[in-house]
Amino acid sequence: MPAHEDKRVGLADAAALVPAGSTLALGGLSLNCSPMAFCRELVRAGVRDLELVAVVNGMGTDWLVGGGCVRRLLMGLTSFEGFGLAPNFRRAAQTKAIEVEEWSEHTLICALQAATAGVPYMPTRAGLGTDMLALHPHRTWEVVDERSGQRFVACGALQPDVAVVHVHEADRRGNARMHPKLVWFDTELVKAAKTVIVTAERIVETDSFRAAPEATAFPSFAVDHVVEAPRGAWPTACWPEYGYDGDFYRAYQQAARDRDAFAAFFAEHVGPLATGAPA
Amino acid sequence: MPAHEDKRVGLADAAALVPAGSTLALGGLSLNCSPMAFCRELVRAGVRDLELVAVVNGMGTDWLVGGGCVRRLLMGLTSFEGFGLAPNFRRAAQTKAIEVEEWSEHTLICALQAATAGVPYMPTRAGLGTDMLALHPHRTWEVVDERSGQRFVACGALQPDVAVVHVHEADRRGNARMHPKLVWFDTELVKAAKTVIVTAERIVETDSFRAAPEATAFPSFAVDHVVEAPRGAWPTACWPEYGYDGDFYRAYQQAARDRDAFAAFFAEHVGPLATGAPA
Amino acid sequence: MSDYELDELVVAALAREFPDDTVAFNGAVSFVPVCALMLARATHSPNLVWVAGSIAVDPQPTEIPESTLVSTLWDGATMLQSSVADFWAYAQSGRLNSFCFRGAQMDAHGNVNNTVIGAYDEPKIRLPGGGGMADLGCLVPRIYLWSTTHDTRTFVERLDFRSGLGWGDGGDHRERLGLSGGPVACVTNLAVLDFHPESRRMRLRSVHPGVSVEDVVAATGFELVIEGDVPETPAPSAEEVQLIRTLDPTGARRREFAAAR
Amino acid sequence: MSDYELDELVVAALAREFPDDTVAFNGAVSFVPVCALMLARATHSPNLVWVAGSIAVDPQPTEIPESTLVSTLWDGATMLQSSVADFWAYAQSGRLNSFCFRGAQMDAHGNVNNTVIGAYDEPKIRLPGGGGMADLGCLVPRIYLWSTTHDTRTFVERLDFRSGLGWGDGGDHRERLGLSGGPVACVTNLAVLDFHPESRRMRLRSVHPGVSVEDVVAATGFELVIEGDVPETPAPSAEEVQLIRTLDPTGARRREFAAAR
Repeated sequence: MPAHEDKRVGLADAAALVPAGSTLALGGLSLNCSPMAFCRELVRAGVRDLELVAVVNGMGTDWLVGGGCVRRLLMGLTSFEGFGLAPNFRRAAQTKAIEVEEWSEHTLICALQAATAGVPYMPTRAGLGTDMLALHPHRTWEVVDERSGQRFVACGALQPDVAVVHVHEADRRGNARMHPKLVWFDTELVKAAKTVIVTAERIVETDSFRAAPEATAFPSFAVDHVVEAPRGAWPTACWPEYGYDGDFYRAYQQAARDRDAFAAFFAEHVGPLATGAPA
Repeated sequence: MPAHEDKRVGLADAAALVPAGSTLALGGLSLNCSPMAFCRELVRAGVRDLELVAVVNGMGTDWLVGGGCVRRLLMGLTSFEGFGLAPNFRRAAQTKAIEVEEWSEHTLICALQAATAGVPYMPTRAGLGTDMLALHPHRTWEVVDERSGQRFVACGALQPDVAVVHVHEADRRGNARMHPKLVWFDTELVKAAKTVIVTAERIVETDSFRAAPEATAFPSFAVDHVVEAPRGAWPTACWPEYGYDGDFYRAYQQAARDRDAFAAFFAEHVGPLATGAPA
Repeated sequence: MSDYELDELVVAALAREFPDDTVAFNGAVSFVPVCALMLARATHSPNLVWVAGSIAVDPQPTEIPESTLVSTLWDGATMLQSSVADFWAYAQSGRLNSFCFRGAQMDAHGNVNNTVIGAYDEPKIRLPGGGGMADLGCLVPRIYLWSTTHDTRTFVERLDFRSGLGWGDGGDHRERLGLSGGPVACVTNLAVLDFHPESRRMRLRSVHPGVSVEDVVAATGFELVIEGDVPETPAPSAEEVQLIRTLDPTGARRREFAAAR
Repeated sequence: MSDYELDELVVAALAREFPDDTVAFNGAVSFVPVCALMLARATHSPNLVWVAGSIAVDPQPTEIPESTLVSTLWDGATMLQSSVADFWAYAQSGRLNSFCFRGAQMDAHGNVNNTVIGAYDEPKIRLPGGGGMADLGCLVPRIYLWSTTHDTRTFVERLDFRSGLGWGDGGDHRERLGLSGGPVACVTNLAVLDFHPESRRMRLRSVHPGVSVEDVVAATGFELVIEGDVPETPAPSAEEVQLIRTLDPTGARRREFAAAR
């Protein structure tokens, strides 16, 4: 019996933990710290039919959609912000190459929290009076509380098969952290998913977690697999170690104006662009 | 108009923010970091008829009960742990001088979270099959979800009028922190209460929060009043600055064996022992 | 416009809407609101708390980058809010009391669409999505709207999709849903608008220098409430203009004007 | 008992119940379980993760203080879990899979009372309260019970109050409530017990050295399941005894034996 379980795996082996048809939750927040090396690996592995949960994302979603990996997208916001709209996402949505299930930040989080808590739904006032609820009445529905008469939205439990998040450092046992600890949506994904994969800029010794235990973001027992992925968030930011790569975002958008040019650009930087999701 | 609102008040003025009949939520965890100076001030001010919410507490609850401040106690656990049972609490419960509403840690937290979220209840599997639910059917009740058939406990929204927590450092604007950041129940109290009072070992300049923003536990906008209270958690611990005072716990228990001795001991260290809650 | 640009006028007009007890946070692609919040804090509302990207409390950034959700905005913050659960708690409890919306479409009651143009299932244009709009429209008591494209494509009689709730169907609709507050004002490239206190329909409060009431009416796809004489939006002061240029030295605010369709 | 004390036998017997995939946390006044978890980790279950006081992940304390919820236990931890919301999430999702209960009363199905002796409204003795028992009995799949007062006052036919759920009314009661797992074992000062897989009634698995089956039956207020010959609980090894004395040098574990009513 080993002294401590070693949860390290290579990027390709980690990608193989996401079979076709899985529900995959993608970490990160807009231009910040998405597990991009992992997304690229999924595109290259030709994974198909994912149900992708990406609360506020951009490039990661666009790569997976462009790679033809996605069947359905559950999202709050998909954007490159000041760099414009996500081109693969936009085209795929407009050509119905993917099914887009529009949620909102908080209702998605509530649905994840319901799964975590093992209850049928989480209640919230968010979403009342919007057109969002009618898009997925099997997953979000309005309730009038019998006792108080108060209305709320019930967000049905949504459990990802796999969550992938990117961090600065992890040890082989699965302890993981960012500097500073900015976990945002990632915590909710990690808590909810059946299987949790962490990609890390570097693997460090467990003792370095013992030296600063208040900095740890995810405890070993919450993480199933650890992948060493230096610059694994690129072109999103892994602040303060590196910022988002604005040049890449601009070049991506420039290339996206022409389909052939974009296929070459995408192949070079990501992987094969799927015909089902033309740029 | 002042450059920045100054939220500092004295201990006596802060205690006056808790009128008779209020629902007061008390921070801390067992022997750790309760706002004890504040509790002592409430006893000395002779506050009455509180509905006290104390999730896992001991000495703070025992002081307030001994001082005759409490009409009803909502609690998960009231204990001095290795130092024995809380004597005022025990006697007051056994003589029905106070009404004890037994909850559990998680159901109390769920009830606070429902208030925070502005929803009628939070669902949880916690408490199913126990005798606790029947004690407060107006606040916790069993639901069978229509869609899934799954049972859960609905924890009705519980909003404290006032929450009081103790921290290492605060600034005059209400920013507050512990070293290390161990907020535990306190966060849930702070988020839920109408009025939030922070007692702090010391008041520091706002710049020191800007120098280490990831260490901040409660943002200025979450805190209404700040009280400087050096050693304000004594005899509970304010780790790592001071530990719990084991000698005091032992002396308290020793004194509690004799009613007259205890009244003198209590008067010396806390305030007048109420006749309604004999030691 | 001589001593100031349109973007500065819009920023200054929005900034004036934020009272001193504002605790605001910003979402994605919110260059104008970020600029306006910083301006308000530097002028008439010194106690205003701005939470950058819902993460960094009271930051003091030196410039605004290509995203309003990134670390460049977090410099000098008193807190980095790591927990999305804590953030949403404060948004739900009303401690965070203000948020700014912008949409590809807005209707007379301040409801907003940022999801699709066309039918949801057959979109002509797929937009980035509502993000937190569907949440915050319900939860945050003071919603401020802004637009840099005041025209009949943006200000429409009927939204293609209601991503974010404003005053809903108007009147007491929010109360009936159990929601408090609602949109306060709407600042555009043409005018400042608010909402009639009973019908909750958009009302013309002032027109920007050089813009006529008729211009605004023509640029609006629904009927505006117009009561009596409509004054002119005060121009930004020299101090305001100077502050805007200092707070946003790279002119991030102009991205939204450039991005006008 | 020559080379070991009763408390060491109980600690060692409880420790043996924890398999290598245990992720356990402890509550208040849990000296015996804390000691047993450290022993298991140091012997047959090196991958066992113990979260001290639900806060400190995998700590390496040098002694056990008067509380099992305080900082002395947190030395050397890999994480200080600040968020009660995160903690409960892991307890609810099953990532934290093990917890130990002790009660003033226990019944045949492993339900526990730590609330009152007597009627709730007319308590003879007000106990400290269930704490997290009412939660964790439902949420955590592996519950371990322990008692240092195996007598008919503790092991009763009917609880005065059900603070924490064990196997409920027995049989498939937990399944009917939609709950998984349940109590695994019960280690006392007289014996080790588990639960019959169908009736979910307490079953005598072994008696401690010097204790007879009849002694246990006489000390138990409900009918035990007894199948065939009941073996003797293995004594702790010299290594285990040595480890216990090293891990708990001040003998905090003995507080629970001293506190026996």
